[in-house]
Amino acid sequence: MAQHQHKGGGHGHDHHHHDDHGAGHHELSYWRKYIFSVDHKIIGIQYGLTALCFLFFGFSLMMIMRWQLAYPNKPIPVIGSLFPSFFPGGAMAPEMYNAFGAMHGTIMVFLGVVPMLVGAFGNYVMPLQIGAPDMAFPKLNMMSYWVYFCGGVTMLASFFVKGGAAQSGWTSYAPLSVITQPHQWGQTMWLIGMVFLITSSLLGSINFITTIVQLRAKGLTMFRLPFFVWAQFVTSFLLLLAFPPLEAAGILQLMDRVAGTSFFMPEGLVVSGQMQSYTGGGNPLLWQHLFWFLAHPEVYVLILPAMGMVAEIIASNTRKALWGYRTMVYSIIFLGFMSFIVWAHHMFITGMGQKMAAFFATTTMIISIPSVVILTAMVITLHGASIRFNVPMLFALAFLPMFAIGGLTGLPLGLPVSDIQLHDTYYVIGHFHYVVAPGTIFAIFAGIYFWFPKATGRMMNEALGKVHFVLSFIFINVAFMPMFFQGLAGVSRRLADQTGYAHGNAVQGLTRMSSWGAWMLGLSQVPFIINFFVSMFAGRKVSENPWESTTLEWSAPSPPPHGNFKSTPVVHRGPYEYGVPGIAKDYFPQHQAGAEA
Amino acid sequence: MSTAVLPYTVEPHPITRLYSGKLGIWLFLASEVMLFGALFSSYVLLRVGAPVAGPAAWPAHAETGLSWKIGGFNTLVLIISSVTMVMAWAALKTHNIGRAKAYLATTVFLALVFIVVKLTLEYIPKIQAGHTPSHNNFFALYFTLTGLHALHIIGGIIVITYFIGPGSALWKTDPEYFTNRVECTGLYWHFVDLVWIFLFPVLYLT
Amino acid sequence: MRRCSWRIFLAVVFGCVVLGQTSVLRAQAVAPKDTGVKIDGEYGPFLPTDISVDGYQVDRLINVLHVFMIGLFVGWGLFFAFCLVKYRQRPGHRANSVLIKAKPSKYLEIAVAIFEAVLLFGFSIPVWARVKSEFPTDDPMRVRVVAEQFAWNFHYPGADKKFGKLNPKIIDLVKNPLGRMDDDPAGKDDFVSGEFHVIEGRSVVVEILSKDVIHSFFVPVLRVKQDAIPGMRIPIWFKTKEKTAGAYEIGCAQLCGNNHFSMRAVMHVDTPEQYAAWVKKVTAPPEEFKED
Amino acid sequence: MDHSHADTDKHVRLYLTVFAALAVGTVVTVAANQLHVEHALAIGIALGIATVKASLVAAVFMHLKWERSAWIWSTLALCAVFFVVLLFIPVLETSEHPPNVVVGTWDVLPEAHTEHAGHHE
Ligand code: HEA
Ligand code: HEA
Ligand code: CUA
Ligand SMILES: [Cu+2]
Repeated sequence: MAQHQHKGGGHGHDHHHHDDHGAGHHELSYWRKYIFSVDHKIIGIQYGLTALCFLFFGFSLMMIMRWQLAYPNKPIPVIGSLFPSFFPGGAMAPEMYNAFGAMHGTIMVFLGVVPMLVGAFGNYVMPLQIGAPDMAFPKLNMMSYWVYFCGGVTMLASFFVKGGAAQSGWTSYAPLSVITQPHQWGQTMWLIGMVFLITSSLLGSINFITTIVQLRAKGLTMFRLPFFVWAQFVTSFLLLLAFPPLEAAGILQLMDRVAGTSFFMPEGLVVSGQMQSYTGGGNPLLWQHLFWFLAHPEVYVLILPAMGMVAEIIASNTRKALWGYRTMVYSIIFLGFMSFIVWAHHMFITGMGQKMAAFFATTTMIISIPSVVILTAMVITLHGASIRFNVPMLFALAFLPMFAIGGLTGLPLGLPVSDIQLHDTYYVIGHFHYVVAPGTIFAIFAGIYFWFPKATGRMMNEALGKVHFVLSFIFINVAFMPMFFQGLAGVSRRLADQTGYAHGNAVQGLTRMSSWGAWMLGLSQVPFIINFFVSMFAGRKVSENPWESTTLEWSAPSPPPHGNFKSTPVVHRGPYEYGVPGIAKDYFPQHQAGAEA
Repeated sequence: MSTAVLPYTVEPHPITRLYSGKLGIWLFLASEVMLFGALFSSYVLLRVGAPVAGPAAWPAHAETGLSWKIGGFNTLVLIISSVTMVMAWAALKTHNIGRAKAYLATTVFLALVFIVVKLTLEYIPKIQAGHTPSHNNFFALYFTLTGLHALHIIGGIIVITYFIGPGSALWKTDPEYFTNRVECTGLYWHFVDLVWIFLFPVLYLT
Repeated sequence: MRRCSWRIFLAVVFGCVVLGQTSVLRAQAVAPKDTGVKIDGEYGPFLPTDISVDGYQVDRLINVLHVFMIGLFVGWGLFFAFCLVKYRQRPGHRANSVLIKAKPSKYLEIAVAIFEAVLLFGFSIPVWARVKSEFPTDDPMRVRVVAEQFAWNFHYPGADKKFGKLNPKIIDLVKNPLGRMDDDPAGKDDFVSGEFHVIEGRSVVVEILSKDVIHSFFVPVLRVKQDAIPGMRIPIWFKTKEKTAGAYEIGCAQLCGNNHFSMRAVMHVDTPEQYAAWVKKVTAPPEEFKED
Repeated sequence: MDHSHADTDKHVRLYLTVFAALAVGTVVTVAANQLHVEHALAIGIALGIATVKASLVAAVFMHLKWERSAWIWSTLALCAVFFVVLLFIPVLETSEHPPNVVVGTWDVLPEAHTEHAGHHE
């Protein structure tokens, strides 16, 4: 659809009067329509495709790393000889391992999952679900995508600069991340990239909150919002208020690296026997506090929208209202709030006193309760349902036990005493991968299969989808389950080669199993990639509401035109009115007027 | 049918009583509070935790060589610029675009004075005297905090200049919308002033 | 077609399990590499040997928690599986739109909260208090551990039990890795080694330092882990059980640079005689500052 | 905000009053600083006046005095809470280490660097 954006500028408030929008406009150029578009749907798709590429890239890094873990210092088949400058002798040097590890974490979290959940699904689905014609600030929306894109390019470029990409983990703990200054540019690029990504997220979150507050359709009260919108709403507040401290920290670290300041550098740092020229007086733990002040809320940014998507899909495919919707909403708000006061549970081993440890352990235990409540509500929804096992539902269902494993294993980490043994071991890696990979990644797959027909007007192939699901489900567990045992055995994370340790050597078999799991998981994505691209052009055509769902996005055409709805929607009821007695169809869309009972 | 594609860009939402831009700018300011909050909290930590002696010690006030006169002058400049900013908005409210532009121009002028004073009387002499950011954490913080603040000022200058120049075309087609935009810019500008109100005593006086 | 694909899946699962199992078995036969010392203790996919007097408290908490977690997961999973089977969509079946009142879930949630509170206040907080502040008063050994990229230095105070002063400016990686000052009387009898020796059954207070970046002093068999933060000296303590003499591993648990993976050391738990012999050996003049 | 011209005139007068107050506040801050009172007290006075000044700016120039939107107030409240949480970082980090933790790695502090030594007047 055509549209004009001549009057905008400045602060990104967009405002334009359209006479008879819809027909009779000249077409925009290709560039304005698909590249620098301000339509939330195009931007959502841009985010989605970019994020999928990054997910794929981040995963590829890890598959290469898993070779080094399984067969330390053996030449990497094929890849090793393809990129001799990266892998001298075909094998992976420890600095390359560290660089890949840091970039895997960064890319997966900041360039893959968050842009996918918020940038893609949030952008595409949320305005549709609230019956809005677009985001509140369309130009700002476009800007946040392009700022994200710049951040991504900066991160990728850092692989090719002097000294290679950042090597201090995704956490970039100082002083390690600072003392590499003279011969490593990657860390500086990492910081600059982060500033881009943070800015992008901030712009996005402002837009999301404003849209949800201002642009809800008539009759759509806050407690008639689909759970997914609530999840996006809370997530946006987390991004809005937690990211700036990391931006501050990033600026301070940049100063330490570029201007030689000592924000994170204590006095008398001696590297390889050489006194460093930093004046000192700084505190390495300051970085950790500021980093985790963001990064803990960030992990909830990784999970809340995922929970929201799963909730949507479960409601639609159980043909039932979500059980305890209000409780879930209160829980997610509470979860968001609490996530700001648990950050130091990542720092129990830094030499923390009793009061502080007790405080953060307590808040950590408290924050696990709302998760339990939300998960329980979703499972109870299954009771008395009529469950359709289509592909999105399979992924959504698998999310529940997988997230439960990830969440439950967070508990031993949240108690300082058990964390003594488990901190920085593979147990932590296992814990969070269960929440982010079979958790969030599965939710993303579920979301893709679920909303694909809305975005393209075509269905993805069911059989290929099932193959994708079963294989992914098996191998993701093969990949991550061994990590808990490795962790209990005491194997530290970020080890380029664990076989030097007796305890590491004893569980090397598990490591190999995990690697094979990861590679097979990689193979299992082939049906998905084929399905995704082929269905885009050749999938079965569907009407606007193929899943017979109730929420507003399904009342718009598939794909929705510019402006989204044929007529401005008005909402008459709650989001999940399935199986209402006295109604012939087993669902009662939000926008349909009619008998209330 | 002549409908705005997006409602509430000009007229306030009947329930929230806000036009979208205003909520947006306040959300942005909330994130700015967290940004400067984190830096402020770093300041406290580094100051309280500084060694008692040696090169990394927190310098005594006299040693910093920061002049309260220059700082105080700049404080007044910023406060006045805040007044002119809000007067510009009030002028728009009384439909006097000429007066509004004059006030906006004064604001930009004052902002430029601030930057020029900062650069020529503070940054350059400090650096020439060897008080670079790497000298000690006081100067590191001084340059980081005031530098970031100065970047905000420069951003403000650009936006306000835009509204005096090309941006003011909007006044002819949709005066109320233009007024709203100036109000939002004003909110941002006052916030920048507000940050300085804290930076001044923290850096120049104690 | 459908049945066929399920068979393929099953075959894949089976194959995978076999693959996993065989590789597990094969790897356990491989001997530890290049430590030069045979490491004592048993290692496998669960918690390793525990040789410290208080380690059981950590293990107990981990074990209790896992039993709780597995119980919760299994119970929850059974209900989940039950629902999946019982309420699958089929002809003639329609969802029950009357919301069930699930009181049990509320009780379950409250039970979880109570259990977590018990773990927290009953197990974690008291043990943490003991570990962090009840330093031993039974004449513990005192050792200072100084981490650097990528080695551990163990600084012993010698007979006077006083550590000499350290000065970063006179550090010499070969002759004086810690910058010990010659003119400090307290430091006259100090010695530094790359090996960690403690006496079995005796408590030890370890002060942890770092010269450059953050490392983490990790002794799996002691259930001890403490970050070494530059700019801070952090003391911890432990006590080995009787009859645990042997050689154990020390690792670095915090990413500290390229050779983080190889930043290992050996902890020798000695009998008093062995210890005395070792001290004599390291303090013999020519060997004094030799490392590794 | 929607208000009439008369309202706007009233506002303008208020703006000028506030400006006077801010100017006075600045002068008082500087003057108090010249008194050489005890350090902690001086910081307290300066921050106290700054808070008053900032509140004036927020209330009048930023129109919070007239703001009735619950959304803005809740955003600000949330922001205020987390701002306070942020300020806990230095509190925790400076007061909450277990006993016996010593700050500083070395016994002998490094002296001034040669590269900076000349600049200490
Ligand atoms: C999406 C991401 C995500 C999520 C949701 C969580 C959730 C939780 N995390 Fe996790 N965590 C990470 C991502 C995440 N984490 C990451 C990335 C790291 C490592 C960072 C790094 O160091 O690199 C980490 C590290 C980490 C640590 C630090 C470990 C260490 O370094 O030593 C801790 C410690 O407390 C912790 C705790 C928790 C807790 C208590 C939860 C809780 O919120 C979990 C609550 C959930 C449940 C308790 C499950 C629900 C239960 C059921 C469904 C079954 C019960 C059923 C009934 C009762 C009916 N996490
Ligand atoms: C969101 C976060 C996220 C995600 C999803 C993942 C996913 C995976 N991670 Fe990652 N990981 C981290 C975040 C994440 N990780 C972080 C933060 C660290 C710590 C880094 C550090 O130490 O600093 C880490 C560290 C880490 C380690 C430890 C390294 C070490 O400590 O030395 C390992 C080891 O196996 C690992 C493995 C994997 C694997 C096998 C996956 C797999 O699950 C990947 C699965 C991915 C997919 C299934 C995506 C598939 C996508 C496609 C196929 C796209 C298709 C494309 C189109 C259609 C265009 N990760
Ligand atoms: Cu030292 Cu890792
Ligand atoms: Cu956390």
